[in-house]
Amino acid sequence: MIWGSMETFLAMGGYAFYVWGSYGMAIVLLAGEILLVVGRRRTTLRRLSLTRRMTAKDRNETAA
Amino acid sequence: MLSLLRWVIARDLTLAIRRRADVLTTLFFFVIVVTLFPLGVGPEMDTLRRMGAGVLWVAALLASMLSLGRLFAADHLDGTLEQFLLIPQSLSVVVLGKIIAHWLVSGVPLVLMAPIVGLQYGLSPTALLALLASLLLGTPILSAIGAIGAALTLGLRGGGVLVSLLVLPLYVPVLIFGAGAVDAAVSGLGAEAHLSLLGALLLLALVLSPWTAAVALRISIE
Amino acid sequence: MLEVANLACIRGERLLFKELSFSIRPGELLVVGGANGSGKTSLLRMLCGLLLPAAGEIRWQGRSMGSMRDVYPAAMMYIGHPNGLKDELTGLENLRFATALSGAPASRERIRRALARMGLGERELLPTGWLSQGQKRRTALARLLLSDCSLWILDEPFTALDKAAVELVQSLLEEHLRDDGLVVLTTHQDLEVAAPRLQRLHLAQ
Amino acid sequence: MVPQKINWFKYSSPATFYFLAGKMIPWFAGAAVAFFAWGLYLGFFAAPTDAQQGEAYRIIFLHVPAAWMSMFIYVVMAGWAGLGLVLNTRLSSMMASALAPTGAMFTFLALWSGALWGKPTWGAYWVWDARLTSELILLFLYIGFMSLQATIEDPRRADRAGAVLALVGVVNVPIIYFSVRWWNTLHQGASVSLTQAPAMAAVMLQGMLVMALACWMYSIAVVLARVRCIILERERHSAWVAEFLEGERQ
Repeated sequence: MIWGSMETFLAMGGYAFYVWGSYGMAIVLLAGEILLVVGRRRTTLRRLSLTRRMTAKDRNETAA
Repeated sequence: MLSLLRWVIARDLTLAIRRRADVLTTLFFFVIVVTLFPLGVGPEMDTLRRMGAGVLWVAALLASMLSLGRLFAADHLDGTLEQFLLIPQSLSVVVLGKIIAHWLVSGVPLVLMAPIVGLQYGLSPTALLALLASLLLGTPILSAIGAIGAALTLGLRGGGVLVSLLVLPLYVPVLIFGAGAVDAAVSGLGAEAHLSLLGALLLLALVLSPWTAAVALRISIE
Repeated sequence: MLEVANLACIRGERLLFKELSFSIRPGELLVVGGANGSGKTSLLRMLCGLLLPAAGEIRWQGRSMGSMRDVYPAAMMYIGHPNGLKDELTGLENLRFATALSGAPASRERIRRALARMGLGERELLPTGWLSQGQKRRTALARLLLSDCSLWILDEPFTALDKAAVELVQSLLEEHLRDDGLVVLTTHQDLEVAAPRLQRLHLAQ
Repeated sequence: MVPQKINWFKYSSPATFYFLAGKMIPWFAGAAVAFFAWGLYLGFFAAPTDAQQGEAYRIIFLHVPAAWMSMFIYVVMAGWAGLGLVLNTRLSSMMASALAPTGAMFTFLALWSGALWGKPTWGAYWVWDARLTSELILLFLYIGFMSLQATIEDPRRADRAGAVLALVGVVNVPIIYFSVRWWNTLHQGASVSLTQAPAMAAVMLQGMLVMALACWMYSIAVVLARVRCIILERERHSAWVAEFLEGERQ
């Protein structure tokens, strides 16, 4: 291992702010995008089943 | 085909003459924007002289973009645009005619006004000449590319702002070669290279954008 | 001859109609009825090629409309809800430009006669914006007199027209149908047009 | 009542694709994680320290792949959009709409990491380098595409209008890059520009390629997931969605 210890790895030769700033933003963006897509899927499914139940209920009322 | 082009241009020009206010507002916007910069940057002549071409070109770009709405929106509202889609000849000729009319109404006045306003920036005669030439070649490109943006955002709410978002990135090459032509002329390199590139962009735009805008119109009218 | 085979129309996500088939022969009048929003205007816009149908096919003289970008528009005249007139231009200029763009510009004399026949008399020099709704509609309908299209597609031609104007337009329709023209129109009023063949189409909502 | 699987497929290609994509996502996600791990190992452990730039150069293992992806996704997006416009296939247009946000994200990431790399290397967060400037204009093109599609309610018109804009954009990207490069070399000369990347040791190039592959796998997984949402939203009136929801609830 060329880094020796955790501290030198984290210090990144004095450029910690820049290197971890870039990779940190990458993690934030990637994780953020995943959460957005998963959240969108959940709301879509919830909304679709809600509208389906509504129309089903209306149909029963008109039928009754 | 030529007669159709002449009729479309004649129609749009008569309309523009009937509504002279639109033409003047574009021109006044250009003049006001150009005069604002020295107030913001300070009156030193050498800084103004260096940034003159860029400011004039950006102002011309914004002025012609603001008047893009006039290309199709008015005709869309009163149903005349639909009639254009139903004529036997090709729609791209009609769009080319409207682009030329838009350039005559909103482009040419800018070109004529630019040297006068350029004096505020202390531009030398060679610079003013290069500015005139680059604007003369550049403003029709702005109208042509702008027509695509106007056709895409037809009838959308907030269309004005949206069209600028779509069209400004596409204006970058024209701005670079246009303003660059003036700097090249001033620095003695000569503006031929920039002007010929502008000419090439103009040909490309005149060939491609009428057809693209026609496709976009058919999509937006549906 | 206009034939329509199992046409379907989707606006936004609503299915307006499907499996719609009919055909119109020369001298025939088709009246399209139906409540508002039932797709009357969409059907007309499909017939004139402004709107692509979701399914089905429209044929003019046996050839599919999609392939004939130039022949079909020359034979068809569409007057929609909006009048298609510029308020800043006079009636004369509006009609001159309209006829010029669809091929041959009509002479001023012929336009003046058409406007006179539509009861607009000497108003042709006024900007269209100054005219009343009824007069604007009549100016728009004057285009029917200036074209030799055989197929007329009219969306609510009688709106804002007074009794005399309605009768005038009905006589125009009869004249057109007599010399083998085809007409497709939508209207809410009841219609007394002596058509050689009359077909009614009701779009259920 | 077990919903029969068979008749879902005959409804429309989006239905088929919806389930196909569902099966593929885990594979691409797994590949992305694997490649990221390998790439980061190469970038941080295998690659030696650079003589001039010290450790700061390790940012290129993120910056360059992100820049590649931003260009690559725009071209792919324009391709799908063009396909959707010409063949009138709804699925390809949905794919284009699903690609745009990921492309815009990679463009922003490329600009962000480019700025953080520029500061230690040239002393400034923003450098008017030809490629960085073109990258910024590419971000505007992405935002233009997404806002045009967001403004138009009717999905059919949104697809086709977006397709025209994407195609016009993809024609203009080389012109913009050429003009920006011409403008950059004219004014500053080539003294300050990314083209002087540090000498490409083999392991560095390999690290970048692996990271690019990882970003690609990631993009496919995320885009497939997003396109599934778009399919559900667009096809909510069709029968197969109703049956799917039925099956989903059990």
